[in-house]
Amino acid sequence: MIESILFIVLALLALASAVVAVISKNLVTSIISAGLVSLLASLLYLLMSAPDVAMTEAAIGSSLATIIFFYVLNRIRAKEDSRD
Amino acid sequence: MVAMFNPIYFVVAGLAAAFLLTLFHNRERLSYFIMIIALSLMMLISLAHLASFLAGTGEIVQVFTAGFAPPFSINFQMGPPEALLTAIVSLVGLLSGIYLSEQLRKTGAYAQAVYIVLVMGMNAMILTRDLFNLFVFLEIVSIATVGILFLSRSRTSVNTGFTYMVASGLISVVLLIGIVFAYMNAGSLNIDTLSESLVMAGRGGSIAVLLITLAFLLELKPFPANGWGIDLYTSAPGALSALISAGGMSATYYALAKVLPVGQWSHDSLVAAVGGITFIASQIIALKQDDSRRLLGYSSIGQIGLLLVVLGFSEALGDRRDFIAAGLLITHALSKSILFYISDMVQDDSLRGWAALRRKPVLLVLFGVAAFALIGFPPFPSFFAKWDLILLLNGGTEGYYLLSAMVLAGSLIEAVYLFRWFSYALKLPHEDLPELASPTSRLIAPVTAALVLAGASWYVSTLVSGFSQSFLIPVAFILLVAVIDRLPAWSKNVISIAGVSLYIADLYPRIAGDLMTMIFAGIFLVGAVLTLLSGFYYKGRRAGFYPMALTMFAGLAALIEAATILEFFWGWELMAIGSYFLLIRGKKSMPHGLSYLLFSIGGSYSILYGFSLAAAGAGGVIAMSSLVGISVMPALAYSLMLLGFLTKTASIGVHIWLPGAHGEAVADIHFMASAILLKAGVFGLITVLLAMGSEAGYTRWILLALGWIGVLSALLGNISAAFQESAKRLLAWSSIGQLGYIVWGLASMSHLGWLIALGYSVTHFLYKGILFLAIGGIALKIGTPYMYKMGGLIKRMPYSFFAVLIAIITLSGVPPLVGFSAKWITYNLIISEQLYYQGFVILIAGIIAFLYLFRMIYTVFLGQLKDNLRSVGEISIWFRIPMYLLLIVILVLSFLPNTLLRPIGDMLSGIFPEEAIVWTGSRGVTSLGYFDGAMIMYVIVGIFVILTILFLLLRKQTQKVKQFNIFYSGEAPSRPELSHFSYNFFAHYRKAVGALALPLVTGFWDRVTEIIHAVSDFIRRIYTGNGQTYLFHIVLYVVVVFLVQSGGYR
Amino acid sequence: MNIGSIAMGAGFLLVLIGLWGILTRTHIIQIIVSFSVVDTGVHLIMVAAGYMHQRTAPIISEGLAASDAPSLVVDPLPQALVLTAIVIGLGVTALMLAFALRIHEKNDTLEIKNIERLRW
Amino acid sequence: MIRTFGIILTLIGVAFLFFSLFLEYETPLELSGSASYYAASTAEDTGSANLVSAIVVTYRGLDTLGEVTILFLTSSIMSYMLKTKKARNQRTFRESSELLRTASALLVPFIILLGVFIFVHGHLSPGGGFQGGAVLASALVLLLVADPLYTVQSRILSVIESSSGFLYVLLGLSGLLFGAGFLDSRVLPTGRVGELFSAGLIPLIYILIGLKVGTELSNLLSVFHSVQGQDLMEDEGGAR
Repeated sequence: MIESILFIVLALLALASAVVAVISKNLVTSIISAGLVSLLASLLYLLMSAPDVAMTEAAIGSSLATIIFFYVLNRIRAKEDSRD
Repeated sequence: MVAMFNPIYFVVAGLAAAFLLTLFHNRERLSYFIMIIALSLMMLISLAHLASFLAGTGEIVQVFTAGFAPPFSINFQMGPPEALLTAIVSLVGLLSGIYLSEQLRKTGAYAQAVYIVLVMGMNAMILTRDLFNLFVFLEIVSIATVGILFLSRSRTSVNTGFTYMVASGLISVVLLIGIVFAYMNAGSLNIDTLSESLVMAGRGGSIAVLLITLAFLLELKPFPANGWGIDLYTSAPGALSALISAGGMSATYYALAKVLPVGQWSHDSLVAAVGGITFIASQIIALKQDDSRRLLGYSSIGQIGLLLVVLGFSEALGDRRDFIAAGLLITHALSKSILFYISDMVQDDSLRGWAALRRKPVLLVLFGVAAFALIGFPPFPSFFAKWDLILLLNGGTEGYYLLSAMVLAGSLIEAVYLFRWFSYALKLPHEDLPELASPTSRLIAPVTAALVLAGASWYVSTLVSGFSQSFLIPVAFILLVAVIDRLPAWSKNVISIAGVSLYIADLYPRIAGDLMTMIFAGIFLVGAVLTLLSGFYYKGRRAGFYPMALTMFAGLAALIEAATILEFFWGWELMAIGSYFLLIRGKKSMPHGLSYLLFSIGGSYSILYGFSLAAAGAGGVIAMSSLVGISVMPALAYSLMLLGFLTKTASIGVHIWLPGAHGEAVADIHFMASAILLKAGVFGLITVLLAMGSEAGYTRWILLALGWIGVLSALLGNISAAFQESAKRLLAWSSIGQLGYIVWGLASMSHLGWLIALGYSVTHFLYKGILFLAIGGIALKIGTPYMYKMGGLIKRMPYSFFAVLIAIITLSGVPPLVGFSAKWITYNLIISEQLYYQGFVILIAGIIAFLYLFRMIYTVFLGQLKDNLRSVGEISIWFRIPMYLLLIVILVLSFLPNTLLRPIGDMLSGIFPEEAIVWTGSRGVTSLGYFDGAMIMYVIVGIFVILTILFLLLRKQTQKVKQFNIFYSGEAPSRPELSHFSYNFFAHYRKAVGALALPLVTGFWDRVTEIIHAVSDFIRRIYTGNGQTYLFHIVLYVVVVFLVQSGGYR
Repeated sequence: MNIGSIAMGAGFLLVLIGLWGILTRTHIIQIIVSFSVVDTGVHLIMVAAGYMHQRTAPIISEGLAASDAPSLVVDPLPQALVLTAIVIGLGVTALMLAFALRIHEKNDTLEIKNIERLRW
Repeated sequence: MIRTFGIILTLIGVAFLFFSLFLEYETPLELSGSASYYAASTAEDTGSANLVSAIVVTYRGLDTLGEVTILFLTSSIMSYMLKTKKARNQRTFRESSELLRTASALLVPFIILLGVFIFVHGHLSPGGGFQGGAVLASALVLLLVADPLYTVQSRILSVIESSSGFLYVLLGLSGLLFGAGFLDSRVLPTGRVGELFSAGLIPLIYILIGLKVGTELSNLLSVFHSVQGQDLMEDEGGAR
């Protein structure tokens, strides 16, 4: 039962961050929220007896992807700054 | 042997090479070499399997990875379709790899690795039998595609690549959800066990199958959710587009074909509908396209649409489906590749920029081969595929009549834009030709593709039932003549005449008893020899003329020899190709040649449709006899066939191609086109009318319509002829009129009517032959066909004058020559069949014929000799020889009309038993009176002699006036030649009846064209270029299809 | 309602939310972010497809003998598929971002409306 | 406005589609089809304790090979698509703190060790080549955070990447030559379930996958990292 409630809370959190990721006008918020969705999803996987998937999602989906997003964002910011 | 070529080696070779390459990433030559080796290896594997299947020794190879049987592990299957498709993919992969060598080497080893993986992925998509594995390789292919797209590094390629990535990402989502639900419902990912699984019957399973189907459909870029895919063709290098179009589409198409049985074919109608819409819409959109690559893109998508139709109708097509699909796929893959390769060499992307190909004739030839193959002309595989497709669609227990009509309509539109483009390349006047980057190394790919296409054509033709291999012999002969095209014209002429004569000698014993066939064989083949004879006039090489002329004659001969309607259709199409190329040889003939070809194709599709109904009625039998007593919609079938043949007789309504096309053709081609080619239409009409008979109730209306078409053609043709300034055009219009008589005669379905028709067929051949040779020769000699620039030529060209005079007398039907006998029978027909209305118009038309004949003989030969023509000589002896040969025949027939008419009459008695004319010697008797050719000749000659004597006696009283013994009224005209009396000769008549000659019909066809173009312009506005809109289209497409399809699940 | 259904429902909702973003956001980075949300949703759906109530991870250990596995573990296959899908997803996302960089280079903007385009 | 409305309508349609699927979903009570086979016979077939690993490496090894190929494609494409100009001198990175640099220097070996541990034990415990590879790549992230000017030895990375990929294919081939099929992991003895040296080729392949994925991801990261401070190569060509 507790497991179920935890699961529902996590799922709702994931949905909420997804909405933030999609709606937010701020790119940084977006990217972080999207990473959060992945992270929460990996917790869900863990609860669903899928540790392999959980590890992969956490390592690849949430961390590496987010880092790459930020690299790109940095680059674009830098370029736009240098233009102004 | 085949065991050595385990299909898994596609993956092994591809990946090992790709990984290895990058170790050598700063040694481009070595890495490129590895790439080519790996690609060749893939081709070797597929060819080994293909060869063993073709030889009949092949067995389907199953490869279990990891050594576990499916569904527990992933398996590959190499059967005949896989062998064929991997062969296509590997071939195009290798060719494009060679073609792109410069770019690939420059971009480095990583790009080469991506390229290999791309080809490997396409092959693996074809081989794998596992759904998820299919997804993985699909992803590999899309990622590698966008990766290699970057070779072109343009701004648009980057934007396109991004949209492409997101779009294929969305499609993957659809696919993945489908796969997961399929797995949940069936516990397996293996395609074969999935399709056996009954668990799929549930609703979840159905939706899963729908999603999977939809994903692959979307990958094939269906209209309208395909904006993301089309941009790819515009921005990718041509050789890459070739690979995407030929390889990627083949692989995805086969993936879909694998997936459909999983859902127990529950979505076949969806696939067919998507395909049909895509086919038609793409063709219409392509019509308005001016960018060559985008046009090729639309055309590729259209072809895929057609293939989807084939897939969707698997049930109706039965075991012929694979043949049809293979025929279309091979042709499409190879010919599209050729076109894309060429597009890389042409620097200017617009259609008109392809005029650059004139710098390199071999590319023009390749372009032509690809275009004709795409449309489905013989001898290419698509010809047989399209034939089978239409026949089976119309021939099943349930006829898909509308669909087959749409397929033909779409093909016609495709023909319009492809040939318009082709004619730009051939004929568009260009101040300075655009640049062409065509180093010889770049020719390897397209030339190889064309050779493979030729081989495939030969092989496919051996698989077709109802098609005799002997029809390939003339094609081989034509190829031979094409190969020696560099030799001077006279040598090719000798060879051609020898070839045709041999053929006649071979044919004669086979048709000796059959007069009807003999007549047309005579017109076609003796005509061939005569026209070729006049070809000795030409100096130089006459590049390309002989293969094309022979193609036309081969087609005509095939009509005669055809034992099945397939062979007949083969001949018909072959003739159309040959004559098209002959007609566009003239200087200003480009637009007319195009309209000729389009009417030809339209006509032949109409015939094909009629034939398919005939075969449907005969239960699939395609012998010529199946045309008799058609049981499926006979009225429509016969009407369509007649309509098709009427396009070739240039009857009014479908005539608009003729005046221009023939009017611009050079002399001997004009002869071929008018005196010979038009008779093919007559031959077709006769074939159909014989089969149709006149007993059934519907025939009355068909024949009535046909009769009036003939009558109106005679009237309007003659009126228009009278108003022409160009002697050639005058003759062209006159042909429309003359053929009108023939059609009218045939439509009467009576002994006398057919006697007229056949008589005219022969005599028209004779006198038109003379006139074309004479007028054509004169036009060549003095450099203009305009009559107001001629005049007084009787003094310079007496032989021509005499021949023309005789021909004209024959044509006009006045005594004493053979034309009169035809006219006499006409009167008999009018009275005996009580065709008073039609007869009245025919008589009027006959009178009008005098106008143009008079104009021609008067303004060309009589009157005053022009200054600049004072020293002009007689026309070439090579024109006069065939002319006088024809003349002799006319004279013989005039003295003894019974030599021609009597045997024809005897033969017709077998068809129309009523005794119409009784011949005694040269004297023919009908119920209305009698006619004696010889006697008339004696009388007329007698009168002529008396008059001549009188003339000679009174001659001394005439006064000779010098030519320039005249004075002007003091005003200098700005364009003196237009003030010549023979300019606008019949101005007064034009005022009275000119309205009849106004191009009403032309206006109609113009309007049709305009409307279709407007539709095209409207539809293509959905391609806004906004990637997000394209993504929206995809999602919307999924929803709409789901809503439409889900109705069936409840 | 067990957690499998919740996960499945959440997965579908994530896909929908992501789709909304893909179709309405105008900044390319945000479109890519939305796409990764869609991806995560699909992964969730896939894992849920293999989930079974009251079962453990498909790993044989001291507590789980090989012979008991069929009655005690969740379906391992969807998990294996998700692994593949996640890695593919990363590859695709990275490539999209690379394209975004290139587009920015060429067009000086990442607003999808302002990007030069091919038409008709 | 109309556009937004259309999108909302369409998404409602999608929602309807999803809802129809959702209604059909119920968590199964028994393993069905191939899953029951995997659960029952994986240990015996392959000797791997982790069923997912066995599926990933052996049963569906071809998928995994494809997946590795996709990462390979991505990093290859990246390497010519985001090729940077020769380094400019004024790179705009903040100096990171001394603390961070020291810490990362200490941490990196441990992280690498952890990654290696994860993929070596892929057949025994959760994790494997992908997870281990990702951990390896995160070591690089740490290095780059600590020292943004750290230059990655991309040549070494790509040699490791290519040769591990090549070896992977060769190991697969060995299955074809000495076993029952391509990628058959039973070429080596399967051993006893649960031991480190068991499960035939699975650990070996997972090591290669780990190396390959690790280097590929590192490559990706370093390419994206380097892009931050440098200009991309100019593009050639005009319209095409």
